[in-house]
Amino acid sequence: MIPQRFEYSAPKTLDEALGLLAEGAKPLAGGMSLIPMMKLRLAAPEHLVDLGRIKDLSYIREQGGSIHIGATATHHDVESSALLRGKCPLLAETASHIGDVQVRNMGTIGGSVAHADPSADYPAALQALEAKLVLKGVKSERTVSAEEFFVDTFTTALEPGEIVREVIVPVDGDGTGTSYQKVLQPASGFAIVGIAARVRKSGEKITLVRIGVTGLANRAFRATAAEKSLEGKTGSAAEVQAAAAVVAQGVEANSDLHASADYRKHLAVVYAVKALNAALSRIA
Amino acid sequence: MNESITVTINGTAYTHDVEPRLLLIHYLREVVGLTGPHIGCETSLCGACTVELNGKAVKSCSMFAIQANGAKILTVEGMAADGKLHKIQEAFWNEHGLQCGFCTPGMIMVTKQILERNPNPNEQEIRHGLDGNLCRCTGYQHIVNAVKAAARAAGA
Amino acid sequence: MKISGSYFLPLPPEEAYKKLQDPDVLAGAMPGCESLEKIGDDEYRMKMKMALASLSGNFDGKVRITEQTPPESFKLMVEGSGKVGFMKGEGVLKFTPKDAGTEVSYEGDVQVGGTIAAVGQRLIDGTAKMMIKRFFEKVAA
Amino acid sequence: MATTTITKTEKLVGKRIRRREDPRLITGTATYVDDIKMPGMLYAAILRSPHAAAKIRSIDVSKAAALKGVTAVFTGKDTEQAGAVPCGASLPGLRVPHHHLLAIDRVYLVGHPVAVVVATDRYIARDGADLIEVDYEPETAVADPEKALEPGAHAVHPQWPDNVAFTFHQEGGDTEKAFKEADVIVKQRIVSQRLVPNPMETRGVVADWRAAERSMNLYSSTQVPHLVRSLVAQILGMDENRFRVVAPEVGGGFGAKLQIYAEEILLAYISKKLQKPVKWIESRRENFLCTIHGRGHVDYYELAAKRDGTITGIKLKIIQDLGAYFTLLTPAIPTLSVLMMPGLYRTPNISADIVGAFTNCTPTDAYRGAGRPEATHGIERMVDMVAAELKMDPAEIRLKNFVRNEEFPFPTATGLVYDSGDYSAPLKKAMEMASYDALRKEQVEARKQGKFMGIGLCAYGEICAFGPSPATPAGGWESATVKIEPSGKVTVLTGVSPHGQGEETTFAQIAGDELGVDIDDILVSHGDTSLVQYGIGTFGSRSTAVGGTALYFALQDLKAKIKKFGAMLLESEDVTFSDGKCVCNKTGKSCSVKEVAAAAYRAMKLPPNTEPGLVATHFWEPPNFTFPFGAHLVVTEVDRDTGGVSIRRYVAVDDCGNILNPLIVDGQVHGGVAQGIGQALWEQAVYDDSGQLVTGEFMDYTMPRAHMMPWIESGHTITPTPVNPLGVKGVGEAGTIGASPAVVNSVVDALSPLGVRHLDMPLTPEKLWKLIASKDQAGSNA
Repeated sequence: MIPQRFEYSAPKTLDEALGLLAEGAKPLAGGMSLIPMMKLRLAAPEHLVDLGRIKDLSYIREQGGSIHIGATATHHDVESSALLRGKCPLLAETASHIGDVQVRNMGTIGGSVAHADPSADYPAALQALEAKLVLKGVKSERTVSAEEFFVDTFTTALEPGEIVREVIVPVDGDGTGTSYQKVLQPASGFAIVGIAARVRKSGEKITLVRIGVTGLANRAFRATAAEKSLEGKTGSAAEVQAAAAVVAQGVEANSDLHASADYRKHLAVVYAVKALNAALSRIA
Repeated sequence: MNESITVTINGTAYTHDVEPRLLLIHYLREVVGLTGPHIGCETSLCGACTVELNGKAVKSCSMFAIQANGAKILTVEGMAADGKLHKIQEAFWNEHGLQCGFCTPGMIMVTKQILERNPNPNEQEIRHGLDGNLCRCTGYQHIVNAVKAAARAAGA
Repeated sequence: MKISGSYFLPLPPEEAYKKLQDPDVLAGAMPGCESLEKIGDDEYRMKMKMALASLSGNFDGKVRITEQTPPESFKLMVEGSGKVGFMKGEGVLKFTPKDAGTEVSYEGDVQVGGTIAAVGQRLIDGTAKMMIKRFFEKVAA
Repeated sequence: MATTTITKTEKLVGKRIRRREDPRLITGTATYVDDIKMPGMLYAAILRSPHAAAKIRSIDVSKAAALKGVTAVFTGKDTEQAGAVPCGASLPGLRVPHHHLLAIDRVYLVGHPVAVVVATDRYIARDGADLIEVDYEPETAVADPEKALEPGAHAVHPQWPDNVAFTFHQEGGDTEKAFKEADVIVKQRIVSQRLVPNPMETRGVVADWRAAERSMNLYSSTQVPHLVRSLVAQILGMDENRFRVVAPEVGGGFGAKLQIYAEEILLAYISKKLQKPVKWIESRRENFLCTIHGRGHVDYYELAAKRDGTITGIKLKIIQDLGAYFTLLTPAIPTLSVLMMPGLYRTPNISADIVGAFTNCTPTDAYRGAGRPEATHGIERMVDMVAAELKMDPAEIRLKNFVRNEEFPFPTATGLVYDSGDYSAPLKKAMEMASYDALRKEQVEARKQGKFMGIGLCAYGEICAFGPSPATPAGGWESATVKIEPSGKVTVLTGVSPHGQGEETTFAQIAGDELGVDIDDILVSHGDTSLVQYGIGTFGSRSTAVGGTALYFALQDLKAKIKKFGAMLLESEDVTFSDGKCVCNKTGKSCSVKEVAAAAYRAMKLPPNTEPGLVATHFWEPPNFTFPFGAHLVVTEVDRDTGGVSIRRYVAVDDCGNILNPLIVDGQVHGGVAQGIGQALWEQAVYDDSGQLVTGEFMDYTMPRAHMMPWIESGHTITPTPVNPLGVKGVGEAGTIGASPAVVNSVVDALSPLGVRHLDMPLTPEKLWKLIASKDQAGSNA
C-alpha cells in the first residue's frame, strides 16, 4: 500500500524532462500502471519525472491529413474527442474500453503505449491504424511505426531516456468502417483478447483490411494473413469467417488462469468475426 | 526532500509540506483530516477513494499528493452545501443505495461524473459508469436506482 | 506453471552442452544477472536485478546444475528471492543434433511466490517465455 | 420515490423507511477504524511469509529496529507467551493446532505473520518491514484437501501426518434400507470452491492502553465486539470490566469479522507493552491472505429415490478444506451443512460424514451462509439430477417432496425442527412471476435453433437466527436495553453489532410502534462494550430475529413500567397504554410518554415498591432456530461461441417471515444474490500446488461489478415464525444461499441437450466452451 521513497521533479518543459530522463529518471504520466506497482513495491524508481506539468503535451489536433495526439492526452480526452470520433473513431472507441471512468480520466496515451502491456487496448487500434509514434530523447527525435514500436511483453522500441512524444493516426475518409471488440478479463478489466478492425470498401469491393490484435500474444500485432484473405472480397459472411479463422494462425498465444492459449486463439477468431462485421456495417 | 504543495479542497486552500511518495488519499485522510474517501485496495480496482480533481473523478489512491499541487479537489464531504444534501446524496439515501457505506463516498463521486457527462443515462450506461467501483453489499441494484433517481432529480 | 520450448544453437551438441554450463556464459545470458559466484560443484550463488517495464526487484539466488548426461541433457535450477517474493525455475534441457547445430529443448516448471504471484498472474507466462528467449539469444550471440 | 413518508398514527413496521444510519455514511463523516486518530498514536506493519510451508532458520530485525522512526519490532519470540488465537468450536476428537500470534520456527501458510514493526507513521512502519531479513527453508506444501488426505502428503502439522483434524458422523432414519429399496440412485461429486469474503473495508485495529486506568480500549472492525472483549481480555490476562471493545462503523463483514484475529490480540499486547495507542490497518493483499475464506468443500452425494420422484435417502461425505489453522468456528461450519442437507424435503433417511483436512492455506470459516450454501447447492443439484433421471420437471419433483404445510413443526432427519412454512408458495410465485410454462415453450423453440437456453430452479431453506444457546458456541441469546430519558427521548442499546444491515432503522421502527413515539426521538446504539450490556453480535441472520426479539421483550417490560407511572400520574389503576399515551379508561384523561418519563425521573409521588426511572433490559434466549425459505428462478443463455453465460432473468422469491422494512429486505436479497452469482460464475480462491494464492488481489479474483449483475426481480411470501413474537426469520444470507444452485441448475439445463448433468463452479466461459467444443466434436464424429 505504501511506495518507497523517491525524488520527484515536475518540469514545465519537455526539454527539461528529457534532460532528467537522460540522467536515469523514470517518467510518470497518468500513473495508472506505475503507481499501483509502486504501492506494492514491485516498482521502486529512484527519481520520477512527472510529465503532467509539461505545457501543450495533451493536444489532439489535425495536421497534414493525420491526427496528432500528444503524449499526455488522457484516455477520456481521446474517447470524447469530437475530432477523433469524426475522423478516427476506432481510437476513440478503443479508449472507451480502457479501465473505468476514473482510470480514463488519469491514464494517458503516451504512458499506456510506453508501458506496452501485452493486454492493453490501445496497441490493437494503433496496429490497425498503422499509427506512427514520435519518440523523443534529449538529442533525438524519430518516428516509428506501431509495428516497430511494440517489441515484446512490456518491451518497446524506446531507448533509455526516450519518451513517446506523440501518436499519429490517419484520417479515414468515407468508405472506411472500424470497430474494436474486446473480451474482458472480468477481474482486472484487461483484454483477454481485443480485436481492432479497419475495413475500407470501394463500391462492393474491400480495398483495405487492417486487423490489430491484443491480449493474444506477447505483443499486439497485425494479423496480416487474415487481412490479405479479405482484401479484394466483398465481405460476405463466409469471407469474413475465412479471414477471421486465420487471425491466430501461427501465434504463440499467452496463457494464464483466466484463459488458456487455445481458448484465447479461439476467442480471437470469434471476436475477429465480430469486429470485422461491425466494421463492415459501419462503412458509410 | 519534502516539497510544499497548495491544494484547494472543498473550497478551502491548504498548504503543506509533503513527501513526494505521499499518496493523495493519505494526504486527504491523514494530513487534511477528510476521512470520507476510503481505501479498499491497493490496485486501483475498488474506487472507494474516488474524489473529484479539477472536475474529473479520479482514484486518489493512485496518485501522489504532489501531483495535485495547485488542483481543486472535491471530496464527498464537500458535496452537501448550506446544510443541504446534494441531490445525489439524497438519491442514495432514498433508494437505499448503500449498506455498510464504505464504498458510498466513491460511488457518490463517480455518480457525479457519470451524470455530468450523461445527464440521462440508461441502466446499461449507469452500470458501465460504475465499473470502477466495487460494492460488496448491495448487488448494485439500489445503486443503479439511486443514479437514476439522481438523474431525475437533477432534471426536475 | 509448466513451461516448454526449444531453441536452435549453431553449435554441435557437445559444445552447446558445455556452453550452457559455462558460468561466464550463464552470467552473461541470465536476464538481470549481476554476479555469479561458484559455491560448490555445479552450484553458484547469483545476484539478479530483474527489470521489466516499470517493475524491478533485486533477487538473491542460486543456480544449480544436476542430472548431467553429456551431451544429451542436464537439469538446470534457478531460484531467487527478494523483497517482492521469490521465483524458482527448474527444467531439463535436452540437446539434439539438428541441421549442423543443436536443438536445445527445455521442459520444466516455474514457481512464483509472494507479491509478484499476487498481481502478476496474467504476466508470468509471457514474462517467463520472454526471459527464456532472451537467455538463448544471448547464449547464441 | 422508493421510500415512504410516515404520518403520525401509522405503524412504522412494514414500511419502506429510508435508513437512519445513512446521513453519516453519505456525507463521509462516519468513523471507521482507520478514521480514528489519537495523540501519540503509533502504526504497525506486519511482515508475512511468502512461503506456504517453511522452517524459519533465522530472523534479523536489527536493520528495521535501527530505522529512524521505528519504535519497536516484535517477533514470535517476544509474543510466544502472550497467547494464541482461539477456536470456539469443539467436536469429539478435534485436533486443535496451537495458533501462535506470530510464527515461532515455522510458517504454515502464505501470509503467516512473522514480525510486527511499530513506527511513528505507517510509511515508516512499512519501510521497516522491508528491512527485516528472514531466512526460510521452504518445504513442500499441500493446498488441496483431497491431496492432503492422500498417503504420503506433506503434513501441514508434523505431529498429525494424515492431515485429518477430525471426522464426524451423523445419521437419521435407516439410510441403508432406503438405498436398498430405491428405484434410482444418483451419485455426484460436487465442489463448493473456496471464496474470499472481501468486505470492502478490510480489517483494522486500534489499541489504546491507558496505564493509569489499567484500561484497554480496543477499536476493531468486528461483528462481535463483546466476544472480542471476553476472549482477548482472557487471553492477555486483562480485566474484562476494564477492557472496552468498540466496533465503530464497520464496512461489511459477511462472517469474515465474526472472529477473534491474531492482530486484535497483538495490538492490545503491543499497546500495553509500549504504553501508546497503536493502529494496524489490513491491506487488501493481507485481507486475501489473512482474513478467513469461505466454503472449500468437496462433497460426495448419493440420493435414493422412488420412481414417482419421492426422495427416500441422502448420503453425503464432505471433505472440508480447513486451512492451516482454526479461526473461531472453522471446524463447526461443515456441521451446519449436515444439519441442512435435507433441504426443504421430507426425506427421513440421511447419513453424513465429514473429514476435516488441514491444508497450507488460509483458514476457512463462516462466510455469508456458512455451511448452508454448500448444503443447499448440493441438495438442489442432486434433486435436479434425480428429476433428469426420472424425466420429471424440476418443479414437480420439488413440489412432491416438500414438507407439507400441515406437518409443521417438522422434525428433520438431522434432528432439527423446522418452525413454519409453506414451501410450495415461493416456488409457485417465482414460476408465476417468470411465466414458467411460457419459458419452457420458448426453450423448446430456442433449442430447435441450436441455442443453449436454460431455466434453473432452486428451492432453498436455511437455518437462521442463531440460535438456541446449546447449539451456539458463545451463547445464542441476545440482549437489549431501552431507556426513556427524562425528556422523553428514547435510547435503544442492542447487543447485536450491525454493519450495513440497517438495525438502527428497523429497531427504531419496532420501538417506535411499541412506544408510540416519533421515530426521530429514538436512537439505536450498538457496538461499544462500555455502553451496551453484554451481547453476542451480528451473524447467522440473527440480528432482527434474536436481537429484535430481545428488544421487543425489553419494550414490553418498559411498557409495564410506563403504565405504572401513568397510573401514578392519572391517579387510576385502570390505565391502558397505547399509541404513546396512557389513558385512564374511566375518565378518558391521558398523559404522554414524555410526561410519564419526566414523572418517572422526578419521582415525586412514587407508589410503593416502585423504582424510579424508565429503563428495561431483556436478555432473550430463543427456543429454536428459524428456517427461512424461498425459491429462485434463473433464465440463462450460454453463448455457443465463447461459453459465456448471460443471465436473462433473475427472479427471487423469499419468505423471511414478517417484513419490518421492505426496502432493507430487498437490499439484503440483492446483495446476497450478488455473492451467490459471484460463486456460481466468477469467484474462486485458486491456490497453486506450492500453496500460493494466485487469485490474491482484485486483479485476479473476480468480484461482481455493476455491469455483470442482472436485474433482480424480487417477490415475497410471508409465513411468520412462531419462534419469536415478531414473526421474523432473518434474511441476511438468503440470497446467497438461493443463488448459486439456481444459476448452476439453469446453466446445466441450458447444456443438457449435450448430455451435461453436472458442472462445478465457477462456470467460467472457458470451462463451458471446452465442454461445448468437446461435445460438438463428439457429435460430429458420431
